[in-house]
Parts: sequence; structure tokens; C-alpha cells
Amino acid sequence: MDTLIDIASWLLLSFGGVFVFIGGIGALRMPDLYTRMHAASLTDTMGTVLIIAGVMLQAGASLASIKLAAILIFLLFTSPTSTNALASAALLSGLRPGEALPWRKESET
Amino acid sequence: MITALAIVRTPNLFVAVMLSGVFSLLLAANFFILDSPDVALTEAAVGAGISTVLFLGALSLTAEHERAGSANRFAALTVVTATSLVVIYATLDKPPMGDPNAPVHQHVAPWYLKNTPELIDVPNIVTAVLASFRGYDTLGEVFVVFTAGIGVLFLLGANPGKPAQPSRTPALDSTKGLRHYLIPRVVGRLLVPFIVLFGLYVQFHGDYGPGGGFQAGAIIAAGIILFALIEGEDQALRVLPQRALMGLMVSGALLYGSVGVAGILLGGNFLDYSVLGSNPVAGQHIGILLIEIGVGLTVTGVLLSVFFAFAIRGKS
Amino acid sequence: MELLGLYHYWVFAVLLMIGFYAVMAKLNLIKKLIGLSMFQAAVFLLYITMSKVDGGTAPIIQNGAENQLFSNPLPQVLILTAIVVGISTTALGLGIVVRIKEEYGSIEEHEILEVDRQ
Amino acid sequence: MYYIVIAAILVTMVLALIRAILGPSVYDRVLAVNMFGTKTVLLISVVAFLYGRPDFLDLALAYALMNFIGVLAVLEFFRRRSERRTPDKQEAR
Repeated sequence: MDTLIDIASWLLLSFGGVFVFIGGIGALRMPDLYTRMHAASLTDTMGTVLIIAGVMLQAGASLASIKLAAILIFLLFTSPTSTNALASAALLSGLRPGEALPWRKESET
Repeated sequence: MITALAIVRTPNLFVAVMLSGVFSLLLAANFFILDSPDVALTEAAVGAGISTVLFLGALSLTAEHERAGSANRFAALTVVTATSLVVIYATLDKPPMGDPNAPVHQHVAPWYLKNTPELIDVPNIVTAVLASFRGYDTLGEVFVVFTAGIGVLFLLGANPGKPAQPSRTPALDSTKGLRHYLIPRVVGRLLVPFIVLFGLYVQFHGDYGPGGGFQAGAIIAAGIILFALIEGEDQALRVLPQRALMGLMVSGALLYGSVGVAGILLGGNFLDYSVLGSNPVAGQHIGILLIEIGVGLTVTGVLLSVFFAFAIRGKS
Repeated sequence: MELLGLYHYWVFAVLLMIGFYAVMAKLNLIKKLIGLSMFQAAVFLLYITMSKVDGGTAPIIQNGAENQLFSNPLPQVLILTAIVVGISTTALGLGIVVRIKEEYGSIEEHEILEVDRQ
Repeated sequence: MYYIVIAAILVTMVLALIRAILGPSVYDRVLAVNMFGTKTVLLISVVAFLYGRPDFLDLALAYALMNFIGVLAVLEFFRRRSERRTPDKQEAR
């Protein structure tokens, strides 16, 4: 039983790690703000949920799991909120989505 | 991981402020890895949250772009390289990191580690040393913080008696704060009580885990700053007028001092808590609790009044 | 190996010098303050590095665990208070900068000096 | 196993840092800083388990909250700045 839980949590942890990593690359390589935001939100949601779930499995039923759940809930509340606020602020400031995309540039020339 | 932060210096002023927020997050993570969760908690609460807000507040009052370069860059560089050579030469004499036989670990620290369980019986040794063994130091620090708060209030002339221009039109008022961003506002409102609750938890759990008055003060202040950001400063000041903040500052410092005096009155020394309870250990518990509350009150009061001083200044 | 154990001190030295450089060479007062707080941070890092003991853990006594090796709590206490004091002094500095801006209309050192000369 | 996750998080932190330093617009930087903050929270919670001291998760909680406050403060700062520059932009919206 213990090994089963271990394996499950390791799977979750490594998937989480992979997601975080992909998101990091995306946030660095994507062409403009909105696509980058999309990549970053991937790490915020998928990566966070997977990693924290993996650690929770390791912790078992204890105070630590409750705290982890609290962290998870806080992150799931705050990070989409701040991303949303950021996107609307950027939009208000006159930054249009899709301007920096490569094909857009080609079609203009 | 840490050296990457050397780059923080370069760009324009605003970016520098944000990067310094990142810097303090990194620093805090590093503290955590070096086994000092108390310090990491303080650095996170103070550095990432409050100092960013304060710097931003100051930036919005001044210019945000640095004007053309630095005059005596060459001289500065020479001095810096010279000094850094001296410092690095000095580090060669240092014991390697983590060496248990280093001189730091031989002096009074083992005594604290050994005697804390029987004399004070508080699991968190940092709290024990902070509030009990080195109570004088902490008293001094609290008064420094207190003085700095008063200094900022003097400088920025936030007059507690005068309400900030009541003649504002309601139409303008509705755009204050982040009001027109609906979602942050709702979520933020939801979070504020939790942050304050978490601050209180840190305050009273400081005996057992990482935490204590300094951290709790910073966290509670951050929660109220969040409220002020969301609802606009006027609303926040209506809830917590500056007079009340002054009261917080003063009462915190006074509480600390009076605990010390109470020790004298009950027949002990200044800041000797053993006489406060029925037996010495219980007395220590009471003393530490009271002192942490005093510290928390002062820190909250000072940080908030500084924040409001900047914010009000920005509007007038 | 000996040298590897010292690398944390070098990080400290580099940070210290960056902060020092910013304080001396930058003319912008807020930049100077950031440099000052970085200088502080470097000193914090030095203390916390000293408090670390190999194989030790954070100085909080756990129930049921005997004979644990703890890191040194004393530097941690000093730094804990120093951080809060640091932020309040920084706030004081910012207050002064804001006043300077209001009086002189600038936060650049050379411009302030020019105004003074007139 | 924890080490792999920690390595992944660290690499991502470095990537976010690069983005924060490069970032053409300020919003990119804010985004990167925000991401950096959440990665720090994850890092702390994993490291706490690596060290076998799970009672330090308070820290991660505090980081999550502080990060949120920081980002909101930055946005508020922008809003105020743009208001000062173009006072009639509110109506135009």
C-alpha cells in the first residue's frame, strides 16, 4: 500500500515538474504578452495542482496536508485573479493581442 | 541561484523596484534552505510585500526614470574592486560553511540551545532567545522601529487631526482603488480576513513554529494594505483612522516596557518574566506572549502609518 | 574542497559590493536606497550563512525527537529584528527622498547640488 | 525524486527571471514576477518535505499571500500613473 502511494505521488510530482518546466519555456519563448500569459498560467494551475497533490500524498492525513490544501486553494484563487487583472490592465493600456505574431507581421509587409 | 541576482542593478527605476521584490523572495528562499524559517518568514513578509509597496508609493510621488548615468563611475568602481578584494581576502580566514566547530557556535549559543527547554519550555528557540534571553535588544529594536515610524510621519506631515479633503466628488471617488477591476476586488475582499487571521495565527503560534510578533505585524499590515489597495485609502482610513494607528504604535511599545516594569514591581529584574506567573516557566510563557503582542502591535502600527502617509501624500 | 565551503561568503561579498557600488555611483536617490537595502541583504546573508550547521535543522524543538543537531539560533534572532529595523529605516529614507523631491523638484543628486549652488 | 522536481522548479525560476529582465513591456515583467512567486511557493513546500520538517508550510502560505499583494500593488501603481498621464482615458473606455 505504501509503495502504491509512493508511486502515485512520484508520478504526480514528476508530471508536475514537467508541466512547470514546459510552462517556463513557454513563458520565455512565446512571442507576445498574451500567449506568454497562457503559458505561465499553465504552470500556475496544472503544475501547482499536481505538485501539491503529490506532496500531499507523501504527507498523508496530517496537519501538513491541511496546510497544503490551504496553500493550494490560495494559489488557485490568487494566481488567476492576478493574471486576469494583469490582462485587463494590459488591454486598457492599449496593448492588443496578436500584434507580435510572426504571420501577422508577414502579412503586413 | 543566488548570483543570478547580480543583474538586478541595471534597468530603469521601476523595473529595479520590481526586481528587488524578486530578489528578496530569492533571499528568503535561500534563508529557508539555510535552516532559518523564522528569518525567511520575516524577509518574505517584509521584503516581498511591504517594501515593494513602499518603494512603489515613493516612486509614484517622485520620478520613475533615472536620468543619465553616473558621474564618477570610474572612481566608484576602483573603490569597489579594492574593497571587494579586501572582503574576499577576509573570507579566506572564515571557517567553511556549515562547520560545527566554527567560533560562532562555541560562544553563548550552545547554552541557549541546552537551557531553553528547562528554563523557558518553548519549542521555538529563536522566539525564546528573541523575547526572553535577549529581551533588552528586542526592546531596543522595537523603539528604533517606533522612532522611524514617527520620523516618517513628521517628514510627510500626515496630520492625524485633519481628514483628507472631504470635498471630493463622488464620481471621482468611485474610481479610487482597484474598484473597476471586478474580479480582483471580489477575491481580494475574500482574502483580507484570511490574511489577518493568518497573521494572528503566526503571532500566537510563534512559540511552537516559525513566527512571532515581527512577522505577524508585517503580515497583518500587508493584509490591511491589500484592503486599502482594493477599496481605496479613504475607505481603509475610515475603518482604521490614523489616530488608531498611532494608538497601536504607542500601546505596543508601552506594553513591552510595562511588562519589564511589572517584572521589577513583582520583585525581579527589568524584563525578568519568571516572577509573572506562579512558577518561573509559566511566568516566562506569559512574558513572551505579552512581549510578542507588543512587538506585533508596534510593527503593524508603524508599517501601516508609513504606508498611509505615502498614500495620502500621493493624492493631495 | 576548502574553497567550495567558502563560496557562500563570496556570494555575500559580491552582493555587498553591488550594493556599495549602487550607493556610490548612482546619482538617483531611490536607486541609492535600493542599493542600500541590497547592502543590508548581503549582511543578512552573511549572518544566516554563519548560523548554518551541517546536518543541523532549524532550531525548533520537535516532540519525540531526541538529540537533534540545531543550527545556531543567535544570528537568526539578530537578523530577524534587523530586517524589520531595516525596512523602517528604508521607509524613513524614502520619506526624506519624497520631501527632497517636493523641495527641489528632482531626485538626482547633481541636479539637487545645482539648485543648492544657485 | 524530490530533487528532480526541485531542479525543474529552479530551472523554471531562472527562465522566469530571464523573462523578467528581458521583458519588453512592464506587463511581461509583472507576469514573470508573479510566476516567479508561485514557483517559490512550490519550491518551499517541496523543500520542506525534503528536509522532513513539514511544519514550515506556513512560510509557503505567507509567500503566496505576499506575492498576490505585490502584484496588485504594481497594477494599482500603473493605473494611477496612466490616470495621471491621460486623465480622460477613463471616459474613453
